[in-house]
Amino acid sequence: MRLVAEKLSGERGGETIFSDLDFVIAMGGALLVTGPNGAGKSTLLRIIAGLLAPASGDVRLEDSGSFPDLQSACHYLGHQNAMKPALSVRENLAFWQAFNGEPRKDIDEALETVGLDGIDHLPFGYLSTGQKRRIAIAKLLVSHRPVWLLDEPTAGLDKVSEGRFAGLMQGHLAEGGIVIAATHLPLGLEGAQELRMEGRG
Amino acid sequence: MRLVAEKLSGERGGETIFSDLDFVIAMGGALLVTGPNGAGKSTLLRIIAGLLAPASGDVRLEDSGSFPDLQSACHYLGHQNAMKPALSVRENLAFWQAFNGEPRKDIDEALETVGLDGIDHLPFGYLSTGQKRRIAIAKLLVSHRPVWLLDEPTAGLDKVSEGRFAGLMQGHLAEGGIVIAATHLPLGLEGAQELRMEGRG
Amino acid sequence: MTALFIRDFRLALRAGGGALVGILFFLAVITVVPFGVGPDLALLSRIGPAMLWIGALLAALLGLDRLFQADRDDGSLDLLIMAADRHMLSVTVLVKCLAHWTATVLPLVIAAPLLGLFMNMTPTAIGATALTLLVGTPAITLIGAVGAALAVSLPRGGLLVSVIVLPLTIPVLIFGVSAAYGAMTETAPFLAPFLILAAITLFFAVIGPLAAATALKFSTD
Amino acid sequence: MTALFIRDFRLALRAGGGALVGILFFLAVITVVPFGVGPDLALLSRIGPAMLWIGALLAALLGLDRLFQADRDDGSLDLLIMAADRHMLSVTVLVKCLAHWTATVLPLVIAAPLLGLFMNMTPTAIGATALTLLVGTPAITLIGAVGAALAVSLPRGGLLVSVIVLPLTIPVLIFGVSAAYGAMTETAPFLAPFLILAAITLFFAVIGPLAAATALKFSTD
Amino acid sequence: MTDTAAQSNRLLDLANPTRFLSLAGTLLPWLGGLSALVLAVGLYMSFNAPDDYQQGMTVKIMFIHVPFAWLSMMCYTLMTLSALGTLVWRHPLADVSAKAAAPIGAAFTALALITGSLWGKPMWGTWWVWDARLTSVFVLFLMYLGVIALSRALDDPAKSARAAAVLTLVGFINIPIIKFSVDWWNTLHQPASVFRAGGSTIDPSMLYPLLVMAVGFTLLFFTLHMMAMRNEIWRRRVIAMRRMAARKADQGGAARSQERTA
Amino acid sequence: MSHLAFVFLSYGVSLFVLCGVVAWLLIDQRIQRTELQRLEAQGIRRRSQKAQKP
Ligand code: HEM
Ligand SMILES: Nc1ncnc2c1ncn2[C@@H]1O[C@H](COP(=O)(O)OP(=O)(O)OP(=O)(O)O)[C@@H](O)[C@H]1O
Ligand SMILES: Nc1ncnc2c1ncn2[C@@H]1O[C@H](COP(=O)(O)OP(=O)(O)OP(=O)(O)O)[C@@H](O)[C@H]1O
Ligand SMILES: [Mg+2]
Ligand SMILES: [Mg+2]
Repeated sequence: MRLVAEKLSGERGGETIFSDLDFVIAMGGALLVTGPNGAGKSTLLRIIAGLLAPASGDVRLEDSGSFPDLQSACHYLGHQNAMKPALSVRENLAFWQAFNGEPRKDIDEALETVGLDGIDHLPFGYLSTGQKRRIAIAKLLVSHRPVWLLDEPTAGLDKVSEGRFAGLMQGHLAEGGIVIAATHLPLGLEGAQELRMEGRG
Repeated sequence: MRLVAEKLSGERGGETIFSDLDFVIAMGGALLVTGPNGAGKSTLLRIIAGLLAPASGDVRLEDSGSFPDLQSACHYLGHQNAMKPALSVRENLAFWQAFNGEPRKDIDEALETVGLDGIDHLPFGYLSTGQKRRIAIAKLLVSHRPVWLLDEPTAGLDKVSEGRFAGLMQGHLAEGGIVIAATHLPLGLEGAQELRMEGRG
Repeated sequence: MTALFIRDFRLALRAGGGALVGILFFLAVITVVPFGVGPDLALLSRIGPAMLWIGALLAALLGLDRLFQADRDDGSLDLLIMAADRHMLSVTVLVKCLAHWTATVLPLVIAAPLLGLFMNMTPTAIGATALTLLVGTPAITLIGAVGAALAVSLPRGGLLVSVIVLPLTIPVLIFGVSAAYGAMTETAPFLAPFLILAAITLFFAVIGPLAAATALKFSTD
Repeated sequence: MTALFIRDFRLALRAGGGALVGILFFLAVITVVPFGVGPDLALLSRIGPAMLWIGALLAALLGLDRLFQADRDDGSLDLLIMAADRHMLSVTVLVKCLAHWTATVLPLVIAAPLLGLFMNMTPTAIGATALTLLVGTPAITLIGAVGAALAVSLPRGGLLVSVIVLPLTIPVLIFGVSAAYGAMTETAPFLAPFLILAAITLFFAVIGPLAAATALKFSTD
Repeated sequence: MTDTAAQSNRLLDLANPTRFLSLAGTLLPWLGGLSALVLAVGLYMSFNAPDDYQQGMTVKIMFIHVPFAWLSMMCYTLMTLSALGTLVWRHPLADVSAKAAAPIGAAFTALALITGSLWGKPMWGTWWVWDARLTSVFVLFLMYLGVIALSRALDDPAKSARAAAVLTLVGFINIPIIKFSVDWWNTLHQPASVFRAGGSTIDPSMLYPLLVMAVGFTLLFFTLHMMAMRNEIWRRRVIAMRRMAARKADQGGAARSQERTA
Repeated sequence: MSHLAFVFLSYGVSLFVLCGVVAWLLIDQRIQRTELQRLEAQGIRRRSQKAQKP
């Protein structure tokens, strides 16, 4: 499995934000996308996720195994957590597990992994910012996807959780997964490629 | 001017989150609230802002000058940016300036200070995460309040903006302001008191 | 305060097209009634004012549930509440109600005469109905604000807000319709119910914002 | 897919106060009507079906505009769209519509007979109205879904959307009401409008989700 | 909130519900017994009351209809007072009282509506008319259901209590409307004949059974209300203890995961 | 229907509804009580209980 981007350009509201990006990520590889605010990191991630059309060029997953295309092989963790405040943590996770299919860890296990076991019955809206983010991370664990697209995954996490999350990503890479993360903070991923976006200035 | 908290306790959904906090912040002083996720940092800030009632104890501003009480002397920067995506950046800022009164910098100046001059005509919803946060910071500059309550103010900011924001806070302190910030990241405030909340465990 | 009015008014116009949904709903109500009662023009003109009022009442409910919810979702509500010392919270509520009314209900009032023609109403009846709508509908928005404030922390307050609001709007409807009939017929008085209607609006202009402000103050968490 | 249905259904119930609220809402709407048109039972029974239909339209519209917006605001919509390979997007839309209909409109259909009694309608009329509501209201939800999807993708085009989409609900309303009348009176036919109503629903059950899915796909930014 | 206020509030919080529980424990059997007794006497008296010359034997419905109607209004008044207690004095029992009263009040209102309809069919020839009194009682019923729905919709008890209290207060406008609707609008319904300026116009042979029944039902209402309040207090304790149990489990979990990271 | 039927019907309905309310209250009471006992058996105490018996 390889993720290949060729001459990828992205635009927003008619303006080209970045152009002619090329990169290849092999199994077990990670790409850190860095750069100043407004450089187009989130835009790139959304293009890879298939949520935005590239202005030109293309991005694809080669040898994708049982997944027909790149989009279906991706977990996308955006700025929003994609959880309903009125439903309990368990209901939220159970929904995404059932909807996304390919179950991996069960919910209790996933909650334990992010260090939040015992709060599964609380409505999601009652959690603190960091706890919410950790539940969203648990969502990555309950169903399997080889490619993780993470947009500032550690925003709001405390130090302990940051470390724990680095471990999680490393585990995913060790299993042959791919991680692409846009971030301003060090993520603790050794040996990751870095793609520095320079912004328009 | 002094901000005094005495035996402050906070509760959430009937559960005590922290109790018997005492602190005093003099003019020009800063307090960093740190601690793991769910420790009650945001809860503390909301109690100081008068948005939640303390379970017991009290917090007040002494010698508050022209401001009748603590709440009216506070700028509160929460997780949300309190901006309307459909309105332009300028419209948003102009509204808050007119509504909050006590105008300080004008809008162009404030935008320049956060490094975002020239995008005032864009709808707020079109900005990137970090740009949004920086506009929310500009909101602190357009009207004057001596006490700034900041909840993870630098989440999503790039390195340059982080440094710029540290400078802003220092300027505010030098003018005799007070800053209370809940954060997981170093903010670059020297000489600030630190209040470490331990969480419930 | 004008700033708040302008902001809310702009938002209502720019995002969502709330005003038009209201008008269209109003239109739907008025179009369907003739199909219901049949082509009896005399009857239509008789129930005309009532239908216009019911349509306006129901249309005013659309979008009302988001009056404070939208502000809560993006954190503005916290800041509006915190400014209570500078702008009394109930005044803030009143201004928001006014903006909402101007953007979504006023168009209905303006469209009402046109629809009155469809219902075969006489010019006097049309004028009187429009006038009562103009005077009476603010009360509906103001009562609705209480419901919206009570349900602000519910992610989907829609139906519940209407449930809370509708029973309280009945007096408005009663006097609005009877004033309109008063202007149409010789037997019934116009001025008395009209003045009561105005009084109700004034009453809720005081009570509504106060109650809504109380509810909002308790809503923060 | 059942997971999505259950989630949306739960949300609608929990976040808006439960199934009781739907019925209460209908009760409140119907209570308002006699205050407008007066307590004349003969008249009430004549406009009964129209009022029940208008109540159902209002209930369906309240909250429908947030059908996708809520998912968009919290980021779920991105993930629903990304799962298109596993669950066809139009099926996802259909399921969401079904959940919305079941939670907010179905209680009304069930409560309609009770309300018919209050409006002094005959048993045939009550049965016919309930039947037309059952068959026709899904069409309203499905049409509304297209509007909701368009509103998500054109945040500033909301105005346009309501102009284009909402008028489509008027034919539904008209055929629904006239079918109900057909059952009540000898002169008007029942079967023809009823079949048209069913056809409209089926038509929109296919077209609606397809159109909405297309709009949603273009909505991401 | 000032320090002392918070403290006294807390003291009330601790003392009052507990005291209420023990009081209710001793009082309830007596109250229940008494209401049963008075109701039995009232029933006996009403069956021995003469038939009305106009209304025949259907007048017997009056002996339950009128107390139900009175109680439906009294219960809402009680809830309004409780709402004031919640909002102004923040008395911890006030919202328990309001929340417990709502379903009982709704039941009495429903009964007033049902018995009224059952009386209306033989007297007026129709189950239901949209006259002022009937409709305002129906609106009262809706208000009850609205309050119930609102207080169930929010899951934080303190928050829902305040929201329901605001709604209850605003809805109180309806009570004078019900009371005076017969005077303000001419309707089918009987004008006030028991409590009115210038003395009762009702014959004593009917009045006494009616009054006894009214007293009996009022006693019954307070019995039910006290039971419901007691249940509500228990329910809140259960919720608090459940949360505490969950927290214990949570702490256990957190400790475990900390061990693992260490 | 004779007048007697209306009288009986209204008394019957009232009896039924009131019995329903009483039954609901009693069942609720049973539920809450057993749950309280279960939790207390688990050794969980409320804050106020601790405060009373330090
Ligand atoms: C659903 C229908 C009805 C409703 C909702 C209703 C409601 C009420 C209410 C709220 C009261 C208390 C009024 C007060 O204390 O001021 C009342 C009293 C009374 N009702 Fe009804 N009623 C209904 C039908 C009837 C019918 C059909 C009759 C008899 C023909 C009747 C006879 C009375 C009488 C005699 C009183 C006592 C009036 C007094 O002494 O103050 N009601 N009803
Ligand atoms: N919906 C949109 N419509 C139009 N332009 C947009 C939209 N979203 C973002 N942009 C613009 O595209 C550019 C890139 O935005 P993007 O969100 O990709 O930046 P980013 O690198 O993720 O920044 P940050 O570090 O702040 O998250 C920005 O200049 C922004 O103003
Ligand atoms: N609305 C609410 N209702 C009930 N409980 C809540 C609510 N909001 C937060 N809590 C709980 O209160 C506790 C403290 O939350 P708070 O948001 O203050 O934490 P925090 O220190 O800001 O954490 P973070 O670093 O994640 O932002 C958490 O355990 C959380 O679950
Ligand atoms: Mg970004
Ligand atoms: Mg926080």
